[in-house]
Amino acid sequence: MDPQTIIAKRIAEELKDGMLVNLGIGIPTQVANFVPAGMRVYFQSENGLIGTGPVPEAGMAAPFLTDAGGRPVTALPGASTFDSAMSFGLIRGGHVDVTVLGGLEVDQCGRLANWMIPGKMIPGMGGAMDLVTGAKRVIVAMQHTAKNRPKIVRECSLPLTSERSIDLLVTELAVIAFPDRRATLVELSPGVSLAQVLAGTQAELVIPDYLQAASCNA
Amino acid sequence: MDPQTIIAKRIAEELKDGMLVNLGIGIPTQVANFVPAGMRVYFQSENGLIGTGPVPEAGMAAPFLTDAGGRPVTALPGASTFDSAMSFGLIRGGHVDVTVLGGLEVDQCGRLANWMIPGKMIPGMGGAMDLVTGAKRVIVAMQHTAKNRPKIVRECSLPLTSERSIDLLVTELAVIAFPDRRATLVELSPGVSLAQVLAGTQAELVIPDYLQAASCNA
Amino acid sequence: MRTIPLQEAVEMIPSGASIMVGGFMGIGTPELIVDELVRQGKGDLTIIANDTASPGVGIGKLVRAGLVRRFIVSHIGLNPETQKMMMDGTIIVDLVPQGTLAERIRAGGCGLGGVLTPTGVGTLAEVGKSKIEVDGKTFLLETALRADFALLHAFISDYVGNLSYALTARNFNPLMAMAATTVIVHADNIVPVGVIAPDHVMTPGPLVDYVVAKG
Amino acid sequence: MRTIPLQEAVEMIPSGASIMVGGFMGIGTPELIVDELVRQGKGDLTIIANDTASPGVGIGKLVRAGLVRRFIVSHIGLNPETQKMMMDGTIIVDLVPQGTLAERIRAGGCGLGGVLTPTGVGTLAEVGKSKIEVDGKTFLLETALRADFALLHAFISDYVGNLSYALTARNFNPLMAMAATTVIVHADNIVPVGVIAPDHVMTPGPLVDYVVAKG
Repeated sequence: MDPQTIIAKRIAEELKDGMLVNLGIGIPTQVANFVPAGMRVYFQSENGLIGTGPVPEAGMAAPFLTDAGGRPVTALPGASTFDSAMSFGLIRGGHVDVTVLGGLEVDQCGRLANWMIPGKMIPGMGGAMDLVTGAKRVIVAMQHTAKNRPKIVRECSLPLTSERSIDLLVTELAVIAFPDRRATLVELSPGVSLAQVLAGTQAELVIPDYLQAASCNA
Repeated sequence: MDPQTIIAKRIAEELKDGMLVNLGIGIPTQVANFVPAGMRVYFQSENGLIGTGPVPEAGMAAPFLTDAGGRPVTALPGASTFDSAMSFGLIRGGHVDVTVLGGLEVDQCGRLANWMIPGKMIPGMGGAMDLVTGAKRVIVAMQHTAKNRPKIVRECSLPLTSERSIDLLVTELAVIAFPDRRATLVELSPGVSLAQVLAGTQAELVIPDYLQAASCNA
Repeated sequence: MRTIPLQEAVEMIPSGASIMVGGFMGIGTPELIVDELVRQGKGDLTIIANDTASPGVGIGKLVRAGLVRRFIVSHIGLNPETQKMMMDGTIIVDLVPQGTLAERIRAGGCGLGGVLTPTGVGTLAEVGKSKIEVDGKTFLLETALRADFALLHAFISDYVGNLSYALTARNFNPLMAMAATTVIVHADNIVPVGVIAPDHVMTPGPLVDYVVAKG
Repeated sequence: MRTIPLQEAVEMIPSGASIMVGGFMGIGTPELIVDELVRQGKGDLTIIANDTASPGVGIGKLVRAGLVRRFIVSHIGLNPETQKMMMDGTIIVDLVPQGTLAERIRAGGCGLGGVLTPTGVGTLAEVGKSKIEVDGKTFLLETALRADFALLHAFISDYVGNLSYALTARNFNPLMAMAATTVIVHADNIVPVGVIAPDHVMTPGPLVDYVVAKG
């Protein structure tokens, strides 16, 4: 499996029946592909839709039904549409159960940076600051390193998206949670050793005993 | 004509084609009866309707289509409905061209009191404070005196509805405007003398020359 | 969302709860849920609503049954029973300008701390509020309102809780659907999923916890 | 509302105007009006919108034609031309969190001075903003936004200007309809008065000044 698939599949396990979920562009979008059949998850597109369905069949798209990236989508039975104030009322007001976003950096107390690289790339925060501030649970989907440079760092060098600590970080190597704002390793991906994770991580990680042991056995 | 009809008819002359108008309960409601045929005025009910029409024919009311007093109304072609946040967004945001409200007192700089009599009657402000604060033009429909006590006073003894000076006060005796926050007599009702108005008014009134003269001739 | 028998729905509400109740002069108020509140005698309530309707109607039933400790409303003028109990001191009534009430509830539902409104500056409504100047204009800081429960009335619900309201029965219902921990709805009609057009849904299903099951 | 030929509508807009433009990545943007703005070469504009779409699409056309002095938007990531001109210093781009942008426009249209939002606290988005505590929680005071013109796209308009939007083409359009001095709409369909159900009107007619007449 490629890293993106590993990440998307693992995040899909966090979703539960009846949840309202917002997926960012990039890896997060792929999470929708791994929701178990029969589980009803409502996907919100922040451009004003709950009930986002898959890409339409050829010749069956509407120019006025798209995801937040402007790509044609469908609407599932039970879908609803609304304006941008309502869309962010849902997001900021804590009505979104889970948001899954991409990341550039996450620091060791769980703060995310994902909206600009000063002097180099300034896409803007779009809905990211509201999503991280307001969603009940924030999950970041991110490759563990970029060109062998750690992205899980002691302190973000890039501008923060929010002061809030994210809830879960899923990479192709590991799953990291942030209880009491401390980066805590909770899972190693199959076949990945603790040493591998530590080598690719700059942040100080809390390692629970069961993973220390797992590592000794590896 | 009874005082209420005089007032309502005179206020109807202030309405122009295309205006969005909010009428309070009491005398203001009667203004709608005197809009000239062919003139399109949009009446807003603050419970969430633009395009309020007359009382329905017997047996043709809907329990969920009422005015702000809970009485059945109809909706004219081109009507629209909305929630209370939108309704007051229209009001506070200056989208209502004219509001017509009843009054308990108006002071000589044009401030209205119309929502409570301490210790005696506390209906609450309802939408009145928003209407007086936000509407483009505020017209008060009020009998000139109550049991021979002036209601147009130097200073309101009752709690104010807004700091804002109203634009026009119409009584059965006179029409008073408030340029530069100074009560200024602009019209006498047919057959009413200046002396009559002055006798029923506690506030200091600016009297333009043409009304002084009219008074001499009376 | 799940459907729930009326009695069970109201059993979830403890005495002493704070409750938002939809409706404007009783129009858009979930009358059946109010009746059951009275039947179960849930008392000491804080009610947030536009008004207290008229005697014996809608929220007026809660007034008459003596179940309310405190009201946060914009208007009680058409219910003399509420006015009398307010002047007696039997109940506390916080009067809030109607547009401000709508915005405070909306803020509570949308994760805002509050809004700045010009309404009420220089009146009794400003007592105890912070005043903030923006571009030389004075505003009152009106803070967000939330409640434990919202009791709403809809014209149509589907089986995932998407709601549509009819004409002037909409009023405060969609705002309150966002501002309470638990949202309970009585709908005149419950329809299969997919038959309300997405553009005609006024409250998206994920906001609704319970819809009272048909008789 | 009155209908107006496209050319005449755009002639009302002076160079240097502030303009809100509906749409999200071009969806719900009045493409025809944008084209005419480019044809008439109205420059030095301040554009308030969600984003700058993609190169050569929707607002992207204004970017490419060099007509914009300043943007107030939430996202420019899908238009490299905007990013390049921002880094060049050719245009000024104020980046605003999307939910904050929506609320600031809504506040402008609803007569509010601003709102308190938790979004952006502790980030670059807080620079220059007042921080206000409510119940121990910190919020940014975000002030109202208004513009000289709003250029909107609707699915249906009637001849008094009642508007209905389709699916995700709604986005910022109804908010902007309230927040500009002059509101100009291009609608895919114009229908007789009375055929849009009152409950399906998303922008009431009195908010709309002009609807562009059919070709």
